[in-house]
Amino acid sequence: MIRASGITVRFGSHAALRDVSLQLDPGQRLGIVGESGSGKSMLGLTLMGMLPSSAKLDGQLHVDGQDMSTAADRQWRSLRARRVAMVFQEPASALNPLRRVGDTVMEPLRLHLRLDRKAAQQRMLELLDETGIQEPALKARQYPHELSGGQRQRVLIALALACDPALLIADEPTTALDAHVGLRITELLVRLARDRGMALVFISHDLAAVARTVDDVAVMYGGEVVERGPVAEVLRAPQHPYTQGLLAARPPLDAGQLRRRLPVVPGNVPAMADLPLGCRFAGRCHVELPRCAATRPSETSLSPGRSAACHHLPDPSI
Amino acid sequence: MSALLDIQNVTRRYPRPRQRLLHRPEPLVALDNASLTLNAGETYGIVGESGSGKTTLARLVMGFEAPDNGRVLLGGEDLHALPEHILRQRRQTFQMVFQDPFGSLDPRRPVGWSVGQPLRATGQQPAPAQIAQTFERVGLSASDAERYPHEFSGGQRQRIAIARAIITKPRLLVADEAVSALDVSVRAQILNLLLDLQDEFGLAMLFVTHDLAVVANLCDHLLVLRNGRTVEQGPAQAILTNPQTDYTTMLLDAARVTPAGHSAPARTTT
Amino acid sequence: QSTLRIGLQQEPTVLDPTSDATASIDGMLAQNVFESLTVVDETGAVHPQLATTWEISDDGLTYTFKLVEGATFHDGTSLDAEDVKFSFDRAMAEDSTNPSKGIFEPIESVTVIDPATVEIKLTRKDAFFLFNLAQGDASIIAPESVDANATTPIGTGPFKFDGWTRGDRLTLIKYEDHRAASDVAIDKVEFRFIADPAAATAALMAEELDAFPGFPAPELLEQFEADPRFKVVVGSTEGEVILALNNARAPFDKIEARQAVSHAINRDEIIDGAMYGKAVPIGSFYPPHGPAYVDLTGLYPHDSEKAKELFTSAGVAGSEITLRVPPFPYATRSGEIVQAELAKAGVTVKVENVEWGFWIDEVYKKKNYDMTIIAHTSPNDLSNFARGKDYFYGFQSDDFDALWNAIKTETDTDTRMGLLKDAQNFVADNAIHAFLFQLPKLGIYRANVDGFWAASPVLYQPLSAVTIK
Amino acid sequence: MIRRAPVNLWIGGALVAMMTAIALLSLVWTPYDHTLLDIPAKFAAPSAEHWLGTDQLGRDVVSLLMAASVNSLTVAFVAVGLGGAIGTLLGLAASAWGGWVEAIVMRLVDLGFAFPALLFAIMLAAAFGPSLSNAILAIAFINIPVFARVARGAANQIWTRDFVLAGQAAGMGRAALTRDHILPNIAAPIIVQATIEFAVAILAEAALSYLGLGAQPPMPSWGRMLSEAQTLMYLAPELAIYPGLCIILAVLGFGLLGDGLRDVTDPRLARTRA
Amino acid sequence: MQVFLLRRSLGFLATLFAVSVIVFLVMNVLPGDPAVTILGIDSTEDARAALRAELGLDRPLWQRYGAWVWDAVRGDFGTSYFFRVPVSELIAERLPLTLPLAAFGMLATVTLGVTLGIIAAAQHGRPGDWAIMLLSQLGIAIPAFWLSILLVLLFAVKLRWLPPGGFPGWDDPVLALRSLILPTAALALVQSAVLARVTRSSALEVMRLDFVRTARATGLAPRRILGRHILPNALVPIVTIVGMQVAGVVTGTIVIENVFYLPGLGRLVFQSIANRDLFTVQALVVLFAAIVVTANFLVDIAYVLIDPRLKGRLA
Ligand SMILES: Nc1ncnc2c1ncn2[C@@H]1O[C@H](COP(=O)(O)OP(=O)(O)OP(=O)(O)O)[C@@H](O)[C@H]1O
Ligand SMILES: Nc1ncnc2c1ncn2[C@@H]1O[C@H](COP(=O)(O)OP(=O)(O)OP(=O)(O)O)[C@@H](O)[C@H]1O
Ligand SMILES: [Mg+2]
Ligand SMILES: [Mg+2]
Repeated sequence: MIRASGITVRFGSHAALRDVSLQLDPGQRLGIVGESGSGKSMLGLTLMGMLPSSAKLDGQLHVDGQDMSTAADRQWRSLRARRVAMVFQEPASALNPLRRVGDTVMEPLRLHLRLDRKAAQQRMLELLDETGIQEPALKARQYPHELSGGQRQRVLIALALACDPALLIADEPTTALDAHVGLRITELLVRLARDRGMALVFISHDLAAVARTVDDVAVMYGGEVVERGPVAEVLRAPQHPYTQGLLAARPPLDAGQLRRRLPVVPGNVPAMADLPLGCRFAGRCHVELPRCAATRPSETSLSPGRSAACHHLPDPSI
Repeated sequence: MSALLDIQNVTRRYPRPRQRLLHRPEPLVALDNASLTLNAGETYGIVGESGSGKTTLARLVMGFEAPDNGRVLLGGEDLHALPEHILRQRRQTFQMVFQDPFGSLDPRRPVGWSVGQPLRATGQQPAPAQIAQTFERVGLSASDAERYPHEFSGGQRQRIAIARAIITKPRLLVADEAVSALDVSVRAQILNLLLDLQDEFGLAMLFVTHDLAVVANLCDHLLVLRNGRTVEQGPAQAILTNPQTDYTTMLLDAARVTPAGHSAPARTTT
Repeated sequence: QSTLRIGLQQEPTVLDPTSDATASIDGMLAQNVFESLTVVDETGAVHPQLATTWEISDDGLTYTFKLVEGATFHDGTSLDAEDVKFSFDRAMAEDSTNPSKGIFEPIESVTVIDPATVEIKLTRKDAFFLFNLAQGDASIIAPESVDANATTPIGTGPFKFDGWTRGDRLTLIKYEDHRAASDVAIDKVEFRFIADPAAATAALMAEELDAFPGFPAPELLEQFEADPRFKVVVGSTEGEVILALNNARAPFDKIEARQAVSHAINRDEIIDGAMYGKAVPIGSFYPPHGPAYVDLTGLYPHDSEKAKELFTSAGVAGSEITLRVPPFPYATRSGEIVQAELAKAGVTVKVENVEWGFWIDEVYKKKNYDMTIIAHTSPNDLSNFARGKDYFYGFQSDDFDALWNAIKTETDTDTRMGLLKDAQNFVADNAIHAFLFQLPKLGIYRANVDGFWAASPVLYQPLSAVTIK
Repeated sequence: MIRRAPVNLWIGGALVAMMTAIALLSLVWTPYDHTLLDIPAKFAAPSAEHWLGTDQLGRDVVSLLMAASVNSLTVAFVAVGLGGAIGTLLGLAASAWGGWVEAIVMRLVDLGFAFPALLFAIMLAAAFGPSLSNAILAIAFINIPVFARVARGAANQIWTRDFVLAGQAAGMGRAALTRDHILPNIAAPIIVQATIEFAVAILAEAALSYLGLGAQPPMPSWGRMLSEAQTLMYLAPELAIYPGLCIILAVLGFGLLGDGLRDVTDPRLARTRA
Repeated sequence: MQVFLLRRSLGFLATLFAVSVIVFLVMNVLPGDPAVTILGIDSTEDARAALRAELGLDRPLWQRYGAWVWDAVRGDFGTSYFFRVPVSELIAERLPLTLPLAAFGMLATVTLGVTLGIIAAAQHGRPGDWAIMLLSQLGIAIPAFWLSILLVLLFAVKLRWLPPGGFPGWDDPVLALRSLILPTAALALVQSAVLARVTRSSALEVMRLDFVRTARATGLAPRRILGRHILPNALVPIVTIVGMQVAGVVTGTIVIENVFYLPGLGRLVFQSIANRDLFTVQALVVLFAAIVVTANFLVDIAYVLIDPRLKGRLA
């Protein structure tokens, strides 16, 4: 239902996304992981047609078979909420603080689905209930600040689901939440996607959250997808050195070993302008081939649905 | 010898605003009767959901505010009974690292100035050599002292904040969510740095976090808070391997990396 | 149905001319709403009003007035001798707040002879008595209405009070029962209070007003003169504008210093700069339109060098003198020019523009000033120089006191004129102040409006003779 | 997106710099002595000798405008400087010590706001006579509560920042923290406010002059020139136009400068979404 | 809420009391003598003494103040020295002018300012924005009295559409309204320029907030986002400025009423200070302060009505 190929987003001369391709079918759940600034949100915004006006988009983008790469905002508006919907990172600020949350959720119902007041209200309560909000009738009359973080995030999800979109993009929906609340939200997303046959893009840098939410995962670094594949395989046997570093740097939960130094990826994520031209990970990588800095590794398919972009794949046959 | 830090039954309440004339609302109990003992060189982890009182505890230990009940003994002295000027002297011995590496450095001061501040506060003039040495100790170069916070990345900023905290060679370091805002790879670097420093100076650490994985790697003791109350307390390893409450169990669950293990059957789609 | 709309700069505070000095009360009400025993005309000559005739005893101390027939108050009551007696007794009383209490000072008693006859006995001869009786302060009022006069004035005049919107306007309507009602052409009079000169100009230009008899901005006259819709009449008033010197203290206790000031100023320049040429210079303290006027403007010709010499000999040169200027346009504008002129004569003048209250306190009451600029608008005010050291001039001279005493008791006109000339000479010779110019009366009228006085020998302007074509 | 900041800043800065330069120049040189009267030559048209002609007393208009700029700018600088300094100190103290200090300061601020400033000026003039220094005092007085409020608001925000807490953890007292951290960090809003208040002050002086409470002769100020030229609108409208333009340019200059400074010091504005 | 109201009322009274004390003290150190001002400089001393006794000016300061407060508490604000009528009567006479004038001024300010500000924000960075910002910058820079004179020259003298000043009273509402048009414009143009700028920057500020992004992601049209989501959230700073502008408009009447020779409170207070008319000044300044404080109070209430998060503020 969404097909993107060779997506490049430029701010001036810097590319925030470089040659990103992706395809999503109904019911498919895709995770996007990567460090801050790796372009995860930018990708989400691209799929919503909501890039900042200073950004320049290249590449092919089809939604429902419609070419959207050069579409005007008006055209996108007819897709938003109805075909693609997005849940943003900060539940604390993503809701209009002056409106009762019920009204917020009702707005797209009345505007897009043209439901009358009663029907919209009915539907809104159902949505709140569906997203696991207790006492929906009471909560609908409250203001965002009167809800907890988890409840707000659920309202946002209900809002995004209001017009029954075919694709839901969730941009770090758990980052601002407590661990246990985050756990509930990811469970909810999985359930909704499965029940509704809805495609889900789940953006996060929390590997644990991604692991329990999606089927496939794409690892991003410096605006590029460096590795992708079924989540279990990627986590079990990461192929790209960046993915490996990322996984290793996570303190293990169950090791009985106290005060063990963690293996680290040396250096810091470079600023967008300082990214190397060739492999974006060059300079921080433990392998250093001459061509790394100069030429960009292309995505190499490793197995069906599994690929990585590296000049030094240890075992291309996996 | 008495413990370095001895928190005895502290309670902290915040009054809620009055809504009606003759009705005084119940105060909010941010921290209820918490106690802990921390010795030199050890790390005490404090975990709990948002609003559970973790920061409140840290602020009490730092003397930013006083408990309504109970005492905080630091090296045997009741911190909150010390006169203002003595307390300021004592601050050299306990320092803090904050959650937000962006907010904890004055954007208008070169970072070297900020790092020298704890010395300047007691009237000493920080020697450039001393600052340079501290910078190198946290993995930065001495020339970075001249630069401004916005010129650094988050991880580097947190290193600078740590440099400021250790320049007086304190005995206790309070870290309030010091790694929560950092990316996974940077977080590992900072955790390693803290461990190195602990080994070197025999630092004791009060480590506030909500990430049990971090605790597992770092802490000797653990205090689990919820709504200001102590849920569980004791040796970290024991609690992690054998949690006594549902609450702790759930926190552990959330931190585990198990691909779609318990909910979704592995499904391969291309 | 004709309405006359008159602009006034100053608004009165109360409407009783016998208890407040605000010039606009007299300007609007005296001889219009209220009447006195006598009235003066444009030249200052006295005519009968409520008194048709009067007899003066040979010793000049007893006046017997015959009252006019058919005069009634606006509340319908008729005027009789009791009302006259009441009015004078009230003005003379211990607790009287009559601003011109002084004019009643020579009166010994007021007696009702019959309802149409009043006899007034004086303690001394008073040359100005009949003239003074024509003032608004001597308006004849009725005891029934006296208390309400402050807000709803009731008199015997050709117009009766209609309404007053404080801050905006006051209206009079024709009193149909007036004994001479048939001669009055105007049915309604609206006084509009417009303090700001620019606003006054705009109101005239927008034809919101028919007349502005005391227009405050001489610079705009040319503009109106050129406009066929208007006519401009420049007349004179009783107001002598003087550069008052504090005779009681150094440096102006020395006559050289005072003379130096007179030499230093250039009246033509001041009149040109401050009044746009629309004023008559004076060399002493007497209006040029007055019958006893002597032109003394040549006594101290403008001569900066001479002034400098005199200042030097008086030991003033190089020092700083304070000029405290009250907030009237004629004063502030003149002040600036005087400052420049004195600077040419080697004296630094510090101009302080002060607020009216401050002026009253510091200059007028405490006499804490070196120089000030002020207009004296009362008639016959040469008497000021006989007010003694306590008056803010700080001037006292037995010779002048004797001279003034002779003037005020001399009832023979020619002799009095001679004495008045002596008094003018005395004041000028002693250079008590520097005399600048006679405050002009700048009148702007719609072309079809007639009957306004060009000059103002008194504060009022009878409107019964005004017509709109 | 067009980057507006530099444009504002440039034009505003240039205007203010020009005004200041002219004011400074007038201290040492003006084409004529502005107190020099030449009444016969009044209302002269612009000519080689008098670039903008002469006024109602034959004074050179260029010289008057130049000399007036000193007074108008002095009012702005001194009044805003004084009021700003006192107000900022009060605001900082309120923010640093809280409790009764804050309560008292904020009561005073309320009082300051409740007491109409123009009335204060009128009363001051009534008490001590109208003068430029009293006008300055009155305008400074208006500024105290404004700056106190801005300073307190901004300072309260800074006090919640971690680096202040870090300073406290380092053993710094409230006064030292205020000096080292709070003041430098609220400088931007204070300076921005100051440029706005400069503009307000120039206008306030003009309004006071209109009521006869501003600069007094022979001292010229734009406000006084403007108010004196009111009745000359029909006769010599240019005499009202010139000082009016000067006021507009100065206010515009300070306003644009303030805008520009705000844009520059607000990093968020640099990357606004359209 | 009750606590809030109680505390605000006490604060209100305290402020008014402080204002009246200040006015009283200031008025009493002012040089000048009402008796001389009323009777003129040529009046005799005993006439002045009689007048002082009549007006009660011979009593000591604290007695006069005490009596005034005592009377004021009972609703009697004293008698004007000058007009010799109760001050409350004077105020009642002039309120029907100043109140509508200030109200119209505020109304015009808010309508014009907010509309222009919103348009500018919606046009952010485009020519419309530039034009409005330039105009508003000019509006701020023009002295109000100067603008008034220009307005009079154009609309009253040249075009003769409107009266140059004065106020005929409400007997003929059309005439009354016509005579208020220019003063209202003079009051509002400058203030609305300020408000337009505040509105614009506040709206731009809100546009950057996350929930606007949410609204966009919900597929709402820009116009709706502006009206339903951005504007309400931009209101708090707007309302704050509007509250402060009430003070500006109220004192602005002093100048405006002078230029347009309107018989209002602004002109009255100016005259009364010049005349040392103690009780009138006293009552008027307290009234002005009361209006300003009330406006601020209403602003605080408005905050809560606008923003449910601020409910705690009412405690
Ligand atoms: N308006 C913009 N102008 C220029 N560069 C931008 C803009 N918005 C984002 N970028 C840059 O694009 C890159 C990708 O940003 P993005 O927000 O997608 O990162 P992310 O992976 O979502 O990070 P995070 O985990 O912090 O949310 C970053 O380097 C960022 O600095
Ligand atoms: N100054 C204060 N006034 C009133 N209430 C406060 C104050 N500081 C904290 N609280 C309240 O006390 C409780 C505990 O807060 P605390 O900041 O200690 O939580 P926390 O565990 O650090 O949460 P987080 O993970 O969100 O930082 C919270 O409900 C908080 O709202
Ligand atoms: Mg992101
Ligand atoms: Mg916390």
